[in-house]
Amino acid sequence: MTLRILLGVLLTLVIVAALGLPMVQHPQHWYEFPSIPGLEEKARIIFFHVPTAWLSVMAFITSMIYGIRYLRRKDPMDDLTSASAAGLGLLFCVLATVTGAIWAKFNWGSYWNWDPRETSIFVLLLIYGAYFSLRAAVEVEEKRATLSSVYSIIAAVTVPFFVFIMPRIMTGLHPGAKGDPDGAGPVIEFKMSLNMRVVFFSSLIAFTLLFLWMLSLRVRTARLEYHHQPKG
Amino acid sequence: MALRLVTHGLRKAFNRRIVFENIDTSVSEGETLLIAGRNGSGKSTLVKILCDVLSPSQGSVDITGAGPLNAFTRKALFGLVSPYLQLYDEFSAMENLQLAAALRGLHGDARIHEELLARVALDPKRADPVHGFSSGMKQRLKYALALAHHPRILILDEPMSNLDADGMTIVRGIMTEQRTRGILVVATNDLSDIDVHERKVDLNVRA
Amino acid sequence: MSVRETTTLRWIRASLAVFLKDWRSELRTRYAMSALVMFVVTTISIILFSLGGEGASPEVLAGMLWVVIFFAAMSGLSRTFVMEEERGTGMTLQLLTPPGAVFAGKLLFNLVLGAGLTLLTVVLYAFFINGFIVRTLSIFLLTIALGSVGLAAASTIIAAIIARANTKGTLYPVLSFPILLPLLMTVINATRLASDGAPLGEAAGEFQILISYIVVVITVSTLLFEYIWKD
Amino acid sequence: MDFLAQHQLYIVLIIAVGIWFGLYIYLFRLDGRLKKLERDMHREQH
Repeated sequence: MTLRILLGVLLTLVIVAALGLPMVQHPQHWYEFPSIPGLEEKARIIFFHVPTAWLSVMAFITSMIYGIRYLRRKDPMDDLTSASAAGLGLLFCVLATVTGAIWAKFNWGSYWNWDPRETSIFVLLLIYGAYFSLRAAVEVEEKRATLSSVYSIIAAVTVPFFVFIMPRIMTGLHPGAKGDPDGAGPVIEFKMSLNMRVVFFSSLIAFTLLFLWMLSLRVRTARLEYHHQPKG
Repeated sequence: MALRLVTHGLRKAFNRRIVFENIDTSVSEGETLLIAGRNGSGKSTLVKILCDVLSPSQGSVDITGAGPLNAFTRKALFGLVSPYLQLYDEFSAMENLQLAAALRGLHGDARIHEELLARVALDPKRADPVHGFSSGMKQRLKYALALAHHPRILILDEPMSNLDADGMTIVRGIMTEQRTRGILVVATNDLSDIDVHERKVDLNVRA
Repeated sequence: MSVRETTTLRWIRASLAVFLKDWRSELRTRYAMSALVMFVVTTISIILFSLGGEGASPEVLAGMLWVVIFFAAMSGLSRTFVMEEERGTGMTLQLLTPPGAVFAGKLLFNLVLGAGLTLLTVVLYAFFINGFIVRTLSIFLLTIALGSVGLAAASTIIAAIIARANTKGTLYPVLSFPILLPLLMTVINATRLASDGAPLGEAAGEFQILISYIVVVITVSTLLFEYIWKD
Repeated sequence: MDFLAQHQLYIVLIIAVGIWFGLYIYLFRLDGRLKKLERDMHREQH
């Protein structure tokens, strides 16, 4: 209960700080963000866009882990968790894609540029889509659980290959990609002042908590449904 | 130590619909287990679980007295005749027998295969592709396939289906012989199929 | 010692039996082959018509080659499992032989089918599509070889999944595409390097990715196949 | 009005906070209702 209230307060603070704190050329006070030439106010997306993208990956991994657990123990609850995580993953994946695309239109001039990170999120969307098409196609529960667990594991082992493939094939627009004039590095290092970092990591934590809460709600709903269905 | 097939608390459910549960039974060498039950009572499901082509939702099937078992020797214990066991019908009867032996990781012995086909009165058709066979002939070929590796546990699901009087006589002979050298399991709803049984699982009781 | 040896022998014999059964059955029924050949011929002729005598850049043509191969594979490589499921012989196989042998045999069959399909596509493509040039043959041949192995490896396990899902192949491309995308992107890039005449060393990274992809996919498939195969 | 036109960001902020509150209240109530259902279910079983 306390955790839930803490989450409520934390995310409210994050939203207010991320959108409310002023951006100035030369920050003098702790509450002022530095303004990055060429980005200005548009830089604020990082507080929301990155956490959603992070969650779509987290959900994908969660789904795979529960898939493995299902195969080992054959407990239907593991499959419910796996599917619930995938459902949330799809939601956050769509959010990350849409927010990213709108932002890209304003900053890079077009909604979609096939930059490495855009391609990766597209692949993730495809995998989620395939996962749910597979689930929809199988009627027997045990079979559906087994097949979709296996699929999520296979998908999860092939996705990391993109990390090696992307830089060989395309130059990126996202910070930290090959061709960034300020040098390559993880996205988090990207020209963030201390106060931005605090807000950014608080946002990551808050979104992760939100994900866990939503996941537990979904799993509990699914469990109730599962026990409520007549056995016959 | 004599061969023994034991089931512990078998339960099978599809989509949470329970087919059967708490099946505890055992059968030893020289005995016959009868699985009785009307259509849809789960006879075939139980048979599939016994010969390890379907996993139970709960419980286990244990085999004792068969020595150490690996992926192949475990499968080699069982011979199965059943309506849902399909043959490769682009191949001939002999080819099916050879294929089955090779799939078990064995060298097929053509002479034994010919003898078997003679026993089920299929030897004139040994080189014909199976898709031209009548359903009774296919049933006979399934007997040849089930017996080719001298299984210690012979499981017959609806043993007499599609057979004529001659075929039934052959099958009765096979059942008598199996009783002397191993375990016989028969699943049927026609009790006239089988005259001796020491153990019985009645799936009607539950329903 | 001798027990172990015979067990290994039995594995080899059983896997080969699965492969040979599929192979002889294929020769008798032409179940997958005719569809594959027709698919390749049709797709290449459509590309010819749409180019209409005009050339396209080598980059585009390198990509198109793999489009043909991918979709042809999607039309044929699932047959080996779908056929068992359609005819109900899956249970016969389960009764007779361990899952590992089934997977090894089916994988071998798909490797052969995949290699044949890639070879056919490449020959027809090189013959009919004018602008398609390969300057570094070594890169091209390695790419073709590794690409067809990777394609067969990934599509075999997906084929096993869709055969169990009773969807008769409609889901096959949907499930395969995200899994095959890393492979496709790499082989397309490598083919492009071959067209550009890059030295062999330049494609070393691509080959590393392809080889590790093949190793990972085959290992994971082998571990997971048993769960799919047994109900 | 003039203030808002100059500070469009505050409108965005208000909308964002509004959406978050809406979601939060929804999740909170869902949580409560689930708890009640779970209690009922538990009692049924025992």
